[in-house]
Amino acid sequence: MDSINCYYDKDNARWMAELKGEIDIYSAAEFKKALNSAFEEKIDDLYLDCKELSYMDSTGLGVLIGALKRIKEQDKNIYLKNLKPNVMKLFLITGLDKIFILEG
Amino acid sequence: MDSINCYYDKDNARWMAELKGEIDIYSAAEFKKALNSAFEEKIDDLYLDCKELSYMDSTGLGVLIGALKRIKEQDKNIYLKNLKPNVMKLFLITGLDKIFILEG
Amino acid sequence: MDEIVLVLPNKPEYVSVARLTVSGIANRMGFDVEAIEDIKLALAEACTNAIKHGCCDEYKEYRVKFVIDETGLTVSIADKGCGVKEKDVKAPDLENPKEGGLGIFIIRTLMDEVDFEVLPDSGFNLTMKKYMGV
Amino acid sequence: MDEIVLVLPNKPEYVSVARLTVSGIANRMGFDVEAIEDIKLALAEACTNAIKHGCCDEYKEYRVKFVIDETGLTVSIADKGCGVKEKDVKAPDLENPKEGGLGIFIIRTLMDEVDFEVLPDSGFNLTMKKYMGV
Ligand SMILES: Nc1ncnc2c1ncn2[C@@H]1O[C@H](COP(=O)(O)OP(=O)(O)O)[C@@H](O)[C@H]1O
Ligand SMILES: Nc1ncnc2c1ncn2[C@@H]1O[C@H](COP(=O)(O)OP(=O)(O)O)[C@@H](O)[C@H]1O
Repeated sequence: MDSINCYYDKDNARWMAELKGEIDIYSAAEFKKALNSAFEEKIDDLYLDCKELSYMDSTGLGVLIGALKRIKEQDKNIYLKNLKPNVMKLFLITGLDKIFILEG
Repeated sequence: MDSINCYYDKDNARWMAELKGEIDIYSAAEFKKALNSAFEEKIDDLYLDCKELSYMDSTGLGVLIGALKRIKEQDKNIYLKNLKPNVMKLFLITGLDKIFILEG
Repeated sequence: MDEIVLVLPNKPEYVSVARLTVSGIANRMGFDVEAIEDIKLALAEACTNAIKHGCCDEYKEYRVKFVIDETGLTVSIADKGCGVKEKDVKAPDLENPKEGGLGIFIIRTLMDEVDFEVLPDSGFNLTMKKYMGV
Repeated sequence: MDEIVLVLPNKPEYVSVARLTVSGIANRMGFDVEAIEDIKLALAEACTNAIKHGCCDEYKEYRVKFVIDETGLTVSIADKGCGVKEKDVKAPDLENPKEGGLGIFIIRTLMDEVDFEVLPDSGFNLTMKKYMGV
């Protein structure tokens, strides 16, 4: 992953982040750390813009599932938008499009 | 190389071509064939637009040198424009920027 | 039939190199963009497993073999780890998603043929094939 | 120190695979765009030579080894051809350009260290290094 930019949007009471580059076994640790430190501060919905996310595999899904479990208890969810076809396909074949909320 | 498009510009009495993709040991043969068949039809100046040429190595230079030798006898030359930095560097380090005519 | 071999250190940072190498091969063979993405992902899952499960301390590398012929691209990923028991490789429970357990399922979904064998003292050997032109 | 090995068939169509692989490695190491282009070109020249000169019929492959450490990237290209006599490897005559003879000159210009050895019955082995952070 090239970088992750996570900030809290007070007006809408949600975490926002843009994912860039690739999330694989190498970069997943950084992704996990970013989400963990956000949810340590405050548990709330998370909106991820994946417009510039060119690649993700099961290591990225693992981080997302772990994060979702943590916030589900408080009825929060993870929203993903602007997925590239290959990333969208990963959610579809694993059935995780029914667990996360995919937009566009 | 993805493709080479070679046509004769009658008004200006010159061959024109756009180079695309990569010229290496695999694609150089196609490049050579295109230039040969042009010069078989008519010996004249050749203008190459390299805007979309992302890579070239000594195999491409070899083809250009061979072609130049053939048309030099009749005082024609090869002009190249819009070279990407890596392709420009190849001409500079080999001194071939002084043999071919590089524009921009 | 052509064969290409790539030997990589058992380290997360080089899985992206395997992805680039296989993209180049699949692209050269004429696979379309979607198929190339499928193959890249399947290979990355297998490399991830070789690193996560196949890495006994003594063995510092794993090997990827690409076999190219008219019928398609066959990729084998072999580590020298401790192997695995067949029964440990199960389908994920999609009703109760867990952090892990999706890799082999993804590979099976994306590739046309998948096979694995565990050889005594030679670790896990996963072979997968994508057909050409179907 | 990490080591990556790529074994390729003696065929022109796979030189692009070597370029992609080394781009991935050099990019992961943090080389800048110009250095990555230099390394790609130098490697392609060496692979081209392995195919053109190092290909006796019996030997159908050549081997590229990448060694990564803090000082930089070292790439060795070894074929199993008939080798070459040192005196045959000369600087090109730039006043009288010829179709060939530029490959090794280009490699020497782009890389920080270049060395080659000819071993009896093991062909040509060219080693080149690009320093990190200079
Ligand atoms: N290279 C390997 N070496 C040993 N065991 C492996 C290997 N690849 C997969 N496995 C086994 O198969 C199981 C399922 O793998 P996978 O579906 O990728 O999920 P995960 O790796 O997240 O557990 C692993 O938990 C492991 O027990
Ligand atoms: N892998 C190799 N095996 C045998 N000879 C080689 C090899 N690489 C280079 N040479 C020798 O070095 C010479 C110079 O190589 P180079 O500068 O790349 O120019 P070219 O390949 O166009 O002749 C070659 O002509 C050949 O005699």
